[in-house]
Amino acid sequence: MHYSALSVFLQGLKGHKGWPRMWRDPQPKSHYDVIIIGGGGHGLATAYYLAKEHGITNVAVVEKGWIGGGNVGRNTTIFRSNYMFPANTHFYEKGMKLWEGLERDFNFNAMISQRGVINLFHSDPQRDAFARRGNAMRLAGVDAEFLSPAQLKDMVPILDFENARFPIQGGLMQRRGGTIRHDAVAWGYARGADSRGVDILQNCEVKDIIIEGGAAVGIETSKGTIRANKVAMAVAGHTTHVAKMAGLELPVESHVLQAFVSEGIKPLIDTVVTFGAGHFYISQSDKGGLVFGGDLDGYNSYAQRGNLPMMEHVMAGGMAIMPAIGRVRLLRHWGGIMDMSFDGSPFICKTGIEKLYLNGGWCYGGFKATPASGWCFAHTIAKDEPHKLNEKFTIERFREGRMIDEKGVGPNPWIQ
Amino acid sequence: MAEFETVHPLGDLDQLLADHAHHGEGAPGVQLSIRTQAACVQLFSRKGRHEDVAKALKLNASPGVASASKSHTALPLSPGQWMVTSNQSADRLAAKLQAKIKDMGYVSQQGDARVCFRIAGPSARDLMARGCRLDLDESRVGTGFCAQTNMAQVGVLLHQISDEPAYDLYVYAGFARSFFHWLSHTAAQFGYRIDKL
Amino acid sequence: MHQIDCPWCGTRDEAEFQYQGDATVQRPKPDADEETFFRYVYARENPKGWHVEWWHHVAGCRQWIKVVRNTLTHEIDSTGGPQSKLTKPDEKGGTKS
Amino acid sequence: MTGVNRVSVGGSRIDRSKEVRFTFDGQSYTGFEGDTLASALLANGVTLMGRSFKYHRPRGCLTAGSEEPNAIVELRSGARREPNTRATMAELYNGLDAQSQNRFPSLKFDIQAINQLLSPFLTAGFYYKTFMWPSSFWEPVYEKFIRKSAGLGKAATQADPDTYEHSHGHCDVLVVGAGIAGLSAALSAGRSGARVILVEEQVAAGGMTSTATDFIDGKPSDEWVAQALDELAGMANVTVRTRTTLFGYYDHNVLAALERVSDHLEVPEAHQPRQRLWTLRAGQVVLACGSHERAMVFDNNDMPGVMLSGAVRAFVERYGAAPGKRVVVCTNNDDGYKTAASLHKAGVEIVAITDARAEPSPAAKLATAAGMKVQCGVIPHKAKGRHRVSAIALQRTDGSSAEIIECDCVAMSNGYSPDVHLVSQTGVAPVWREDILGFVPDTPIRKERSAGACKGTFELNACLQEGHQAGCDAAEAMGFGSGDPGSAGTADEEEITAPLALWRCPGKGKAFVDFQNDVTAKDIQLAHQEGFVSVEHAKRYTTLGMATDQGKTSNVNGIALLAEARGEPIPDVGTTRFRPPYSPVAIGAFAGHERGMEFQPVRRTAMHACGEKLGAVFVEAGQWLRPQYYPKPGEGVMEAIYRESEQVRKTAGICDVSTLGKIEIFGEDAGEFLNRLYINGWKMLAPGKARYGLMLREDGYVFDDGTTSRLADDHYFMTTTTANAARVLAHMEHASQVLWPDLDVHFCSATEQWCGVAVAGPNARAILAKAFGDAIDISNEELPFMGVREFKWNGATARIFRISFSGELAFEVNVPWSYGEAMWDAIWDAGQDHGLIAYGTEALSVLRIEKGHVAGNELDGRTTAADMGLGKMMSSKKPFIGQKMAARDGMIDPQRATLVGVKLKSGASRLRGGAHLVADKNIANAETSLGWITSVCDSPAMGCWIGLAYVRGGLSEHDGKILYAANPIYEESPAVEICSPHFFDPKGERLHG
Repeated sequence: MHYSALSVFLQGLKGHKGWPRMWRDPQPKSHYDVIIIGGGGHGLATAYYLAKEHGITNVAVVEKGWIGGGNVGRNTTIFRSNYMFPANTHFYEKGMKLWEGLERDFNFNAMISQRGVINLFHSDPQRDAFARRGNAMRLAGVDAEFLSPAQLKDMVPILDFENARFPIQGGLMQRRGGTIRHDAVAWGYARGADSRGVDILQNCEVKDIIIEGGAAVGIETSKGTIRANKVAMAVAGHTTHVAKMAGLELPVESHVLQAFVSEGIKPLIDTVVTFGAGHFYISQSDKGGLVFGGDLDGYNSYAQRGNLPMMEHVMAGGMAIMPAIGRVRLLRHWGGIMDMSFDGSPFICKTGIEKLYLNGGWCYGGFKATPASGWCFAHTIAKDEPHKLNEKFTIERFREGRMIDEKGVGPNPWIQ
Repeated sequence: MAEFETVHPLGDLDQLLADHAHHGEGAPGVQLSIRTQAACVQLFSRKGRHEDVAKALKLNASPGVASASKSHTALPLSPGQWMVTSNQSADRLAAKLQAKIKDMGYVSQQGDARVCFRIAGPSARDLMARGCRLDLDESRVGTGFCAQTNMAQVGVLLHQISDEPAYDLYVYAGFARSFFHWLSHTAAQFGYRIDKL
Repeated sequence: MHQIDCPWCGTRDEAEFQYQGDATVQRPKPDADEETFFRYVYARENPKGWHVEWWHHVAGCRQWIKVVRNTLTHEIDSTGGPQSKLTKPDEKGGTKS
Repeated sequence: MTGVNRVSVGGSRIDRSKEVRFTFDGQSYTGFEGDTLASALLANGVTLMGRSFKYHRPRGCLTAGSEEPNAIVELRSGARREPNTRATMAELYNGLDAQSQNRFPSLKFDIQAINQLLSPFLTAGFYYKTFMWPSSFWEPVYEKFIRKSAGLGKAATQADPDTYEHSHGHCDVLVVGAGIAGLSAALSAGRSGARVILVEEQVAAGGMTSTATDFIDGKPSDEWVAQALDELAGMANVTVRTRTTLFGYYDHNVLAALERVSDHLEVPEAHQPRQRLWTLRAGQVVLACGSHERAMVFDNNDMPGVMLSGAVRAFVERYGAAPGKRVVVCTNNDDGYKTAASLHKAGVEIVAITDARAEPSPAAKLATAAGMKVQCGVIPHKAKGRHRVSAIALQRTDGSSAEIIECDCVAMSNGYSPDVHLVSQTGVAPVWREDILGFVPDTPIRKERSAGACKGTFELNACLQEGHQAGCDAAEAMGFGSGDPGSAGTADEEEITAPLALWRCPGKGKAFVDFQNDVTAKDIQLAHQEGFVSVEHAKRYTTLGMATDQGKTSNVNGIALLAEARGEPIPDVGTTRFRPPYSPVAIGAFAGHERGMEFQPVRRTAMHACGEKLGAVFVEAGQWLRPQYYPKPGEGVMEAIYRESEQVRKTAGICDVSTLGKIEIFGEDAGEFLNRLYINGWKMLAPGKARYGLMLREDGYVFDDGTTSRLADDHYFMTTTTANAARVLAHMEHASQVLWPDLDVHFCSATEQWCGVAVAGPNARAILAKAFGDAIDISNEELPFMGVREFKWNGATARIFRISFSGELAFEVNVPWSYGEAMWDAIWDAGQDHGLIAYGTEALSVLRIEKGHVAGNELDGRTTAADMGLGKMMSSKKPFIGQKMAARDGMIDPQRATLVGVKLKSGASRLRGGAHLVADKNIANAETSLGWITSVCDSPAMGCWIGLAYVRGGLSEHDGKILYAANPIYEESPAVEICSPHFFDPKGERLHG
């Protein structure tokens, strides 16, 4: 059934009895062309693009819990492509282009809102570093501009320019960046893939990856054995845990990143704002809640919950740039499991084991990369060759010394 | 050329005392004091010589408890390391210590690096609770307790000097003014007086 | 908030420490080859469960202490000094209750 | 009596002698001290307090506590405006002013109530299926409208004037909740001598007990409560803190609580914070948080005047405010009868009591005996009325309709859900108990136990015993088993019969499950129909339990309805995950003292005052403040910097360099230790000599640089960059403690033991010679380039280093911190007739760029020693940290970008850091970018703008050639000439003079 204002109106008259299931709940078949481990944003997007772009529909997405329950359901919903290294800039810009057409493409309103992402800077060296990144974006055809304090005052009136320990000197803005209703991305891709014949297998945990003759041929799950011509991993947060099932060792560690939401209030902040001298970034959801976050808690964790010290740092950062939010109340905070690769850039590649493909290492950038990751991974699986956009996101780059290190802290993901 | 005049990291102390003289009538919950002259010497003992150095200077080798003698007090920092403080001159203290331990360890002057604040009085423990993470309850610790921790985002070497209670807080010089701002701002709710030691 | 029992300072808040990663990796001898050094710098077990790791007591005694901590439940089984030999509960035979 | 609905009986919390004036939506009323805004409004006959989020239906308060979903108001105004404050928790003070929320123009006449007409189309998740065409309409039209109508209250737009404070607490036993079970636990634990902290969210203890019907040791429960509080107050080892919500149960029994210090006052008293955030470390925890009464789900159950029966009772007993004059009690369990008895005693007419259960329970018989009409097997069908309930239509459980009863208040009780929020934060999964129709805690994982209603125990006597035992167990677990815990006291026996499950009273209309987010029973069915069968999916699709009350009164009803839709028992559906905070906490409270200028401490150098005297403009350098430049009156920034950097090379300049990291290093193996840290060799450095060193990270990239001097055989003195000082110290501690514990090396930070100045320029030696007098001979023979001496100077121990960052004849002088001002003044006075000026960080940068020295901008964590042209420093004779990884192909690839100098030729008035270098101005894209400019300055020595840059191909490919500094951000692309980065005095003749 096609979603539109008309269909909502007609169904409204008939008490909404006619809405079908958005995705089936099938039992696993014994064999598929492709198995995708992980029913998060990237796994579902990969299945969607395999079916839509490559006509491969005999696909199973195998999820140990409920789809969209991992990081895609826990992030701070921001999308942007303001990266510095060409490999990242082009890749995330492909994501931007896909986001911009996605709602029409999979006929689902994910409330993709291009309201602008502003990175504040507070010193000359930081201004120059942001200029280098902004220019890299412009040279790659991506929108980026500097905002003066006067422009910032106009766009974000509650920023504090008078009493700041680290005065705001300006901001690097990407106007096309913004926020998205994260759950809707998983549901939209699930519905799109399911409608094209992809089997979404929930509550089906992968226990092992079956390797025969040097090639991946299937998986053992809580619902029995499932074989396939190709097996793809997209389980960010548990990447090393699953990769180990195939004997793969990866320079990745799992860290907890907290996210916070306030009680719903009338519009107060219209753009996404990040603080350059502390751990804090914020936007306001369409339901009125201030959605904000900061940085990793700084230790390996799969606990999906955060801790007091980083909470206090994050909200001190918030009060440092917008002390007007002091009386708004925190409603809820939780944590995701971040796949921290040792240079801050992802893996979308073959693995040295035939027919086994890897998508992971997403650090902070997983949610915003969802469409581009799904699109490139589908190409890599379908063609058994990476696309030009993801050819640099290999496992070997570390051994070769060709890291793509956006933050410049090397193999220490916990350093803030 | 006459001797150089030293300047306290908090600047003109008399002016400071004047500015902060008027806090609350009644008996102050807290007496804040700023120790002007605190010689501090950091003492390192070489591998395997911790006990010998401790014996040579009659120091307490176990953690968390200061050992005091007539002329100086030693605060254990980590295995084989102490911060030795006294009111005599820093050079004389360093020389005396080095002479006693000979080649068993090293000394390094830290007197200028640290400012010492003293907090005393009935509300001292409540004031400390506003910034110190440690359990300072009388059932847990008493006079002689010493520890390194952080308070108000600043590293602190803490030493309980009496069961009144009274605490000496050694703070790095660069942070002295920031720490004092937090201390005086937070002490205001208990009522405080300030003096110079 | 983790409460970490520093061998010297006693139990302290996590906020006094700086996490410093996997403590099971041994730095190879200087003459080891590039591949061995590569694994020392980049290969990590990243377990979902018991993990022997470094916590540097920056606000306390400045020691690098080893902590056996569970990355799923955040329980801490044991701590020790920089040269201590700690093992995970699931390797001591019989899991902790 | 103020207020039409005030009753003379009850009102344990109000002081009827103290009237308080307040305003709501501009209308003024009077209440008593101790009233909440909600109780005072009810006492004044006001029941309409808000509008619901989506349909804008009129709403009154449903509860009497922090779980209130409907009566959400804007309290105070201006900078102190608090959106979404629960009227049931806002304690009255004189002049309190509150506004209703989410309505236009007024509460009574809300235009957006039109949504009720559109409600057939506004079901759960409708917005996912529409607003997609035309796509250009989304931001400017659809989203603008949605955002305007979303959200409840308006936040303040100026800085929060109040302060917040953190505090730390420690105890053996922490008791959460001062109801009967909590008080009982605190008493037994306190008597054992353990250190006990009891926290209670409300302003008073006692929890949900009813003064009308509950007796302990023969006395009304409130007398027992008062006695308990007295005994606790007398124990030095017990601390009782009311108005304090325990909101977070974190790892290792660390819990967080928010104390509302001044919210009951108009403004905080002098030196008092608005709120205080407690971090509590507890040996053992006793959770006694009570339970939440559930609403009945029937058509129009959201009508103002329809409230939870416990709340109706609480308003009468606590505040003497009767929510209505003609009350119908609808219940499925015995607690409803307590409300009936309490209201009856207060003289409020109980028009009828309906009990879903067919057989009259003992409590029903008591009510009948007291003259109240009890109808068994009867449940509500539909509430009638507009802005207030006027009648309730009933129905028999067999479906046939019963009578319609006129009333102005319905007290409904659909059973109690134990409050398992805090225990599930510890990872304990709530377990369903069919007998009490509630989720209770499973076996504890942490050092905690639950007691009373939060464990599913509702009988008063059982609460007393359970609390008492929990207190004893907790104290014993902490080694306080020997004390005498005294007796728990006994309450009258109550015969309680099981509640009857009643998840949906049959009806066709709108029956609300989540009141604030307008989630109806039909929405849950639609979610199931569309495939959102997991409880987490159903929650996200319908937004059930995502409002400010986080589903406290609605989650279990929602789960039960989902179970019915799935045709499975409730345990198979399970609960969604509980997350801190228990109830919403102000963001300011988490920040505490760390805001404004105190966001981070300010670190000042010893000569800060000297800089201020000379009119220095300061700049942040990490946590330090450093003089950036010293403008003369009327001098602009660029002129001042130009003058300073020019003057240093002409006469001499003095610069405060105290912020450099300084580390004293001792030990026989100190030289070997440095060998393993730095890429260059140190063993052969003689005492009295200094050397520049570069450190790598283990992955081969440059970590930090600085000069290290040898003062004696076993004593070195290292300097690091300001930014990396702490990280270098930690790096060294790792190396000495973990990697090479056998080396005899000891070190400590001396950053604030020594302050320092650099004195540079042709007249530097003359100036210092005059300042030092005969304290030391600084002739070139006695103190050659890279020489070091220690000496006594006017009573201070001083050190002088022939080190030059500026490329001039230069000295760095260190003295102990407290001698800083005296040293600065001595050198400043000596320099006045030698043209000495003060220069700041900007001029320092000009000078080092002119020399081609790398600094922070060049050490960005992604560059190798070879990239900076320092590859030859890497010793091949000894191993060092990072050596092996620096040899990887990608790290030594000739195509890497290497350090070059750039000179501005044409096309712009200045150079800018962050510009990309391209060969052809018209083909500037990511692939043709050869590198980027790191640092720039207007160079007096070169007479033009110069800079340092990293370029692929480096000097070998581009020396003398023209490239373009593509800078789309500034819309300019000036031509630059590539040259050696060592612009000025490349051979360094001036250094050796």
